Amino acid sequence: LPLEKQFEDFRAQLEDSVVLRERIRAVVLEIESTARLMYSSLLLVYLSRPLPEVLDKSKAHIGTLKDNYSRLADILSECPDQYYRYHGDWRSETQTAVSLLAFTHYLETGNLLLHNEAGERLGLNNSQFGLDLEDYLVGVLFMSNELPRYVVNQVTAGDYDCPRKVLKFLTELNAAFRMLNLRNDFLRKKFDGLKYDLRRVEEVYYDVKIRGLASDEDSTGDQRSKEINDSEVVH
Amino acid sequence: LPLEKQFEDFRAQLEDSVVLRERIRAVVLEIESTARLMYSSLLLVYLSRPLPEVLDKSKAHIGTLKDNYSRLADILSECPDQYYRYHGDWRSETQTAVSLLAFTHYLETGNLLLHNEAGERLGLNNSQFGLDLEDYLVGVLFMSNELPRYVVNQVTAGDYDCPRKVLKFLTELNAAFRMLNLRNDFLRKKFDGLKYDLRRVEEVYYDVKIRGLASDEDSTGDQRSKEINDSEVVH
Amino acid sequence: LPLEKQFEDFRAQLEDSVVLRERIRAVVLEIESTARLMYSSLLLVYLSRPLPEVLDKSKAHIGTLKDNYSRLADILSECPDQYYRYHGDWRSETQTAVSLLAFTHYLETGNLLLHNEAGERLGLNNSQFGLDLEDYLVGVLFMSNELPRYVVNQVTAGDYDCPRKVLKFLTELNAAFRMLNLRNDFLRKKFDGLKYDLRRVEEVYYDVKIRGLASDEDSTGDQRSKEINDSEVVH
Amino acid sequence: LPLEKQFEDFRAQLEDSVVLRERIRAVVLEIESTARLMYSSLLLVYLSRPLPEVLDKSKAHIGTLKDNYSRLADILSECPDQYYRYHGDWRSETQTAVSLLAFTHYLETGNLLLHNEAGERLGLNNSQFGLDLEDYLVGVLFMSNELPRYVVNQVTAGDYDCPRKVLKFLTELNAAFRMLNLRNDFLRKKFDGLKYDLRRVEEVYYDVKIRGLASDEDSTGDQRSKEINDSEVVH
Amino acid sequence: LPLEKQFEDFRAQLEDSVVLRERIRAVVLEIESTARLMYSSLLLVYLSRPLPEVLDKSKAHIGTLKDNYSRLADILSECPDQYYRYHGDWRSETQTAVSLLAFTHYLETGNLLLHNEAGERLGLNNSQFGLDLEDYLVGVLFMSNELPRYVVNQVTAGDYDCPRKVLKFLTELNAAFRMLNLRNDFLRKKFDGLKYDLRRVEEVYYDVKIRGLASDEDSTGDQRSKEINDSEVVH
Amino acid sequence: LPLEKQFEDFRAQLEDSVVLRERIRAVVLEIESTARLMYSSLLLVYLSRPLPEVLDKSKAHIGTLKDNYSRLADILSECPDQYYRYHGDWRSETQTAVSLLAFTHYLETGNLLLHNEAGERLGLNNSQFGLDLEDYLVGVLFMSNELPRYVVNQVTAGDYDCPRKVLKFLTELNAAFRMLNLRNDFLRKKFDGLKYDLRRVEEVYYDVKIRGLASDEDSTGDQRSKEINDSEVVH
Amino acid sequence: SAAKKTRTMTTQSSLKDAFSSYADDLNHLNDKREKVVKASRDITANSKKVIFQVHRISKSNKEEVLEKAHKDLAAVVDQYVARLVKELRGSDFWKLRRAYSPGIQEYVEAATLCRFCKSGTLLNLEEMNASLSSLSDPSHKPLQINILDYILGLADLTGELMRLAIGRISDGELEYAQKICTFVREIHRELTLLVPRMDEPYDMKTKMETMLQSVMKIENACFGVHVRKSEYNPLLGSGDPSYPLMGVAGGIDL
Amino acid sequence: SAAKKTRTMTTQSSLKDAFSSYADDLNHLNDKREKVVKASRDITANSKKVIFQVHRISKSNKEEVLEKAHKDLAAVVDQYVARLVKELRGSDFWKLRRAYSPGIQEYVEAATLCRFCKSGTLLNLEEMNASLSSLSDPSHKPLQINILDYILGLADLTGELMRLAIGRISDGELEYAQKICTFVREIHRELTLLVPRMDEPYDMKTKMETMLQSVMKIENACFGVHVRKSEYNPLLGSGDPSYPLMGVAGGIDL
Ligand SMILES: [Mn+2]
Ligand SMILES: [Mn+2]
Repeated sequence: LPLEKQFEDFRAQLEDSVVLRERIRAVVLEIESTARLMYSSLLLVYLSRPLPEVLDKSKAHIGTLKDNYSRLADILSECPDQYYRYHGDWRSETQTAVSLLAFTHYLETGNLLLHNEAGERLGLNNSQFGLDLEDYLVGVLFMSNELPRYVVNQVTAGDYDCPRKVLKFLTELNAAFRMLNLRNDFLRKKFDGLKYDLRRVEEVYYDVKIRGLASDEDSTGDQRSKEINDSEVVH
Repeated sequence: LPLEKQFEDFRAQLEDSVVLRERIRAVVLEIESTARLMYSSLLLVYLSRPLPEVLDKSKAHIGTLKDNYSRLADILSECPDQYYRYHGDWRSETQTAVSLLAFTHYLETGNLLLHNEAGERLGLNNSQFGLDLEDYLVGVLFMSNELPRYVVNQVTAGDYDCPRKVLKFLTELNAAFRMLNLRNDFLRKKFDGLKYDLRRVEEVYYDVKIRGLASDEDSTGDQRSKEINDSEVVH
Repeated sequence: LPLEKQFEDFRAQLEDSVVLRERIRAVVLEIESTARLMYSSLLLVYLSRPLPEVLDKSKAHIGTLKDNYSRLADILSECPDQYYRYHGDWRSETQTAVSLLAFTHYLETGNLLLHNEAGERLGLNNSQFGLDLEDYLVGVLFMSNELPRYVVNQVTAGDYDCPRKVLKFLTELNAAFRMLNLRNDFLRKKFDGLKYDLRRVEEVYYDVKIRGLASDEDSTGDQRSKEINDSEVVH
Repeated sequence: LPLEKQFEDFRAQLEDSVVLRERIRAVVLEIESTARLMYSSLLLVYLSRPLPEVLDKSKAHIGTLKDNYSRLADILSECPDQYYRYHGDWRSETQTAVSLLAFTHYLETGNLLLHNEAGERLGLNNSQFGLDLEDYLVGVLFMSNELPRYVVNQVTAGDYDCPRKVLKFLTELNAAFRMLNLRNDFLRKKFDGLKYDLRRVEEVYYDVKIRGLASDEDSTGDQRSKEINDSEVVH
Repeated sequence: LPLEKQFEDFRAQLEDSVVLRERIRAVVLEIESTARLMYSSLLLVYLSRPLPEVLDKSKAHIGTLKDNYSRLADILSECPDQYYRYHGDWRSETQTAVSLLAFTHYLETGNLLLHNEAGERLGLNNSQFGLDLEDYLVGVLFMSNELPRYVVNQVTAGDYDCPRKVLKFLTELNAAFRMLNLRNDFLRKKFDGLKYDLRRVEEVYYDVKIRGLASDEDSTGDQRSKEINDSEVVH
Repeated sequence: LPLEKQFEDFRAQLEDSVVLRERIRAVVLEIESTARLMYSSLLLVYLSRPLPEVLDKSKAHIGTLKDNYSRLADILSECPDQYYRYHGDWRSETQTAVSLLAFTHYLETGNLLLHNEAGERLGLNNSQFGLDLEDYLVGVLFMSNELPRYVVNQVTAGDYDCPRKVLKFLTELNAAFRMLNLRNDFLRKKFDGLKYDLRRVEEVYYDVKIRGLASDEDSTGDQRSKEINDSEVVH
Repeated sequence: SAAKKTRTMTTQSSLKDAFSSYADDLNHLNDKREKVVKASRDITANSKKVIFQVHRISKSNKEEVLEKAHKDLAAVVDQYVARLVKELRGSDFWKLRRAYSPGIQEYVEAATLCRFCKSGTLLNLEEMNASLSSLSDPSHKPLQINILDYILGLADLTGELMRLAIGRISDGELEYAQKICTFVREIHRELTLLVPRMDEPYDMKTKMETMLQSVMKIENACFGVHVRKSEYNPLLGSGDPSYPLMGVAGGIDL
Repeated sequence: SAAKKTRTMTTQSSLKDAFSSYADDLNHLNDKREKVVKASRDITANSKKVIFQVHRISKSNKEEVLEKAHKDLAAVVDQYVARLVKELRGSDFWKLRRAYSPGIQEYVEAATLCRFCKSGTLLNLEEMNASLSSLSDPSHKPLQINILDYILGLADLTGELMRLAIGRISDGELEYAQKICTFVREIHRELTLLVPRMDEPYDMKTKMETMLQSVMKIENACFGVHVRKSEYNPLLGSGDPSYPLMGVAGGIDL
């Protein structure tokens, strides 16, 4: 009876897929939980904890994240070529994880965490199980949403140099994103939000500058312009 | 400037993906259009046109469908391992195509079109670009939604033997599906619909039987039971 | 002061447009009210009133409708070429009006009210102020939604021949609509609904037929098939 | 068969309309893309790049825009009198384009780009294919949304005279818009936003003034009052 | 740090609840699976398998169900008085289980399985972990939805006495349900469905009766009418 | 035919209500237009026009407003006791009108326009057609939203005494509003805004004070503090 | 500036007094609204019970059942509507309408259902309001159910009539079902004309769609009975247009 | 078949008895739910009044205002929560949770707000529950506010604290505002970790977003104060880090 035979087969296949999904779900729940702890550590930056302590606490979770992703990779290695079949199951958690890594990295270095660096940190840089580009970009934009809050609180804590630096960073980031030709999708919508982050930081910088509180080393305007210059102009 | 360099790269990648998607979209529109014509052909069966004629007209479109899918496969062969990344773009059209093939096959043979047969007809049975199992199953259930209508119209046209045959087919199909352990998703929801198709066909069979219109050859009940018996009982 | 001068101008233009819109609104409210009365007259068909009386009452409103549209045309003749600018303001009321005219026409003649006939009845058949094609088609589909109810009640009232006739009509209509290549919009969605109307009427016809209540003159199946034949097959 | 004949006709008409829309869509995508590049050029003004350079870069795109609109006009000339039927398809892109032209013009001249000037620049000033008045007005308001950001960044960069000038401009613009009797629609909503732009610029001007940073040439208050005087009082 | 301490506590408590929920979920999945198998067994009745065999197969699952519920009770005994906190997690599966038990019971005895009987069968009749009354009632109505299908298939298979019995049963059940004051909720909606089940069974009964197929063995009818009268009596 | 008769009646009554509403709408449009002109007059205060002139221009509209409301009262006197049935139709315009009256009054007297005074000015103080208390309160809060802007512009124009006076006024107003128990509605949301208005005015006050720009004429300050204490006292 | 100071002081205290009185007014209104909402909930719950009571009707117990329903309905009026009237006393009916409208609509549904079952007619708004006029003490204006709540209640009534009709068919009362069908069709037709004139036409449009579904459910049930009847009459060899088959107590010996 | 008949009769009457008892149970449950809903509405309304009372606080009337707030809060417990406890008596707290949860959440909001204003600390769930244990008569289990309602109430508390903070800044109580800011940040941070463990994480997510908005409103206000202070201190030619400028009664002679 071919019909019965065939469905016998289907049962096995679907069962496998269900089991796989359950296993993925378990790991994703852990990723979510780790990310939440990491976010909670980063929030200490607003509670007047010294930056090194905050970074230590935050970076302590990166190892766990990497372990989580390595388990995810193991699971998916059983079904080669199906990365994108299950991608939706861990997508949003990965975007969050990237945003936390990128914020930590920014706090530490003042630079953007690059795609391959993010992949490395999560153990996602082999060709079979990599960090999806759009997920990385969304994660970066999630991070930029946090920066206006950061700037405001830094100034309140007496760090008057912060707005200038963040403004420079966001301006570069904005210019970089403008190079991309985004479709009308989630990524595009998130990018439109970057404009508001930038505007808010400009306002904070203005508030500091007009009161003569900004440090004087720069003439940031010019500098900001110079740096952006090329990338902006090209196309 | 690593940031700029990186985004230069991103631009290229995203551009490629947009172009690919546009190409996929073009083929999918053709699949949809072919399916629409094939459905029009099949509709003739409700108008009591001779079956061979209907089948001829319907099967004439299968070649076109296969061509369409072969073009789709060519496009996707350029980005190996990303089948499931773009799968959502042709998913629902493929389910419709399967349902049309399966209906045609049922009309011709009284049997269910098997997974590999469906894949073959669409040229989707190589390992790189296959017919997704769930799409096949959804397609089969789409077809079963059509059967009550078929039965009603056949009886109206005086074919009193049809309900018994379709009932037997749907009963088997139902038993087969009951073997599967479905998740709470679209497929499951569609399967729940099968119950109503079955019920409706039972009602029509009842109408015919109680009025003494059904042919007497069988003792369908027993037979139906016997056939189902094993598959139903096993698990 | 060119700015001031310019806005002086704008004020006049916008004022004109506001006034125009208010005038359109007044007429559209009357169209809606007339259509509602006409629908209410048609509902008498379910309250066992003789068909001629129902038709008389219904057709009594057509003159009013035509007057309404003639006033609308007068208003729009003041701003040539802007028909489609304000089209949205009377669109849905016109679709309803068409559906009522088409139902009345079907009750009277058993045929479909054609596009130009509908335009004529509403005085909308000059080239400046015509009946938009999509509005006509939506109106026709609105009418088809009413037919299952009509068939059910006709049978209850003892008219066993009605299902066959309506089925034939809807089958033709369905075949005709299948010729169109509809975009994925409101019209397409409405057309998808036609399938359910057709199915419901098939069921009613079945209920009558299986009980031997249908009149015997025909062998509708064949006939239905023959009529549809050509149009269905062409593409 | 009048029904079949009629639908044959319909098919042709709808097909034409679909094709037209696809062609419009292609041009509109290009308008959007050109506008995006032009906006990128204008953004350099926030980076304190020399104004002439910014204006040059920005104005370089106007020719492309004009070409785009000329192609749009060609397409629409094939279906005379249906401008407003398809108007919605390019509406929002045109508003953006106007806002960019108006911002460029303001930066260059300190004046408002007038309706006919805007139309000219886009090649939209013939009577068949003009620049819709409401689109123009919305575009102007889009531009005014950009001005507070401009002022904040100019002050940060040390240009303390900018707030006074922009305030004067926005005050005039506000007075001009107050002359219009707007309906409760998108335009009205956008106009309500102008109030907030004005308020923000007043705040910046205040910040500069109270700190003695504003240049002293004026006695802006009076002047501002005098200029507005008449237009404000008349009605 | 009392605040931190308190939240530490909350986290632990909520974590316990999450763990509990996962454990509940595991059991509920088994209940669902058992119910599915039991339903498969009961489906054999539509295939005219001998009743004793069907009942045996079906009742074989009751023990498993009871075990499942006993495990559920064990889990919930760890958090006394929180039955209704987690009730939503097994609610719908319990309604299904009740419906299967009630159908089995009806097939065996021709009577309704009462609330306490159902609770007993599932081991749900102690005061700590009981069978929610509304779940029981919904389960009963689920069962009644199955009866028209049962009747139709029984008649098709030649059991002409079945409609009379089921009709009597459903009439009583309907009278019983009418004693309840329901809120406008799911239960009431389900109860509305009972009326349609009743009507369908009546129709089959008269189909059989009018054709002289029903056996004449008793005159329960009159009695039934009498009995109903009592149950109808208002309380 | 009592049913038809009753509905005939209803139709007449509802028609009356529709007509009434249209008449109300006409008056409300005029109220809106008058309010717009009055607001335009008041805007002159931001342009440093002499206060008496501004007040004259503004108060010139009060008579018109009163006339408008008297016409509204006439209309509503035809349907006694239905004030609140139609209240929603003029609610928001009345709130605006109150805010303009209150602003004018504040500019003239430095005091808050009380509920009964506002009612009087609009001719709304008879018991049949009064000024709804919540509308009055919302109107007052609308006015308070305008005060920060007023203060900023006054200081810019060199009136350094204004912040102190407005601050005193808003402080009292805030204390007064805190006596109310509000629901979680629009009024409460507006009241939340008052806190921000107050803060903004304080900021300006201190800007002026710290720079020694404020005049020293009285020592109302201490008094203010004392007065506030009383009003804060709980009741 | 002593004069000025005095004026300021006066103003300020009048501000305080004024807001103190505003506070009292708002508190009073909110308390009243809260009480009205509670009274409305009671009316809803008890009207619903009356409706369930009506659905206990059968061919043989009609008088009994309806008598109890009428008694219960009278109790709703005497107890709960009376309390609403008391809570509303002296205040503006329209101002608090939103607070009591759901209860009144449900009461309209129950009252009109009872009347239809008893006499097959529509209970008029005037009759309803007349029956309520005795509730309030003569010094106050009596509560008048407004036309909007009446019509909205009527729209819901059709749902209950649909349930009743399906039940009556099962009970063999085909003519009764047919009568309900005609009644509901008439109400549907009449309400169609009122929709755009309602204060909130949008809500009414939604109700009209539900109502049309109800009408069609009754029509489909009547259709089912009819085709069966038409099949049986020939089978029975009888031209008798009566239809004694349906209905448990319908004369066929079971 | 006499035996059979008898059995049938028995069954049938047992069916009637059973449903008659089901009917009683359902009626009883619905009545109780209705009463609980009403009690909950009263708790909500009166807790809201307590919250408004707290917002009447100012630098100089703190004790007075809070004393009254505490008295009012006690009255909410004694009168309205007590009635809820009475209505719930003997029934399952979780089963009727939906009916009383809004009221309890608002009560949590009011009680924790009072405590914070009085002592700057978070009122614990245990303390709250301890204070409620006296309400019920000893034969019944006392009402225990569950952890979910407590947390949901806490989430709303942050909105009130935001209002409080803005007001305190206007009153010159900068340190108080700063303290609120820290407190709210801590609550936000702690709740962040709880979200996925809540019974209905989705609702909580919405509340978290509102809460973050509230936190940022306070932070922005503190930022505004800070930059102004930093500008003035040099202007005043003083290195004094204290900030005597803000606040109406803050020492500057008006
Ligand atoms: Mn109802
Ligand atoms: Mn709150």
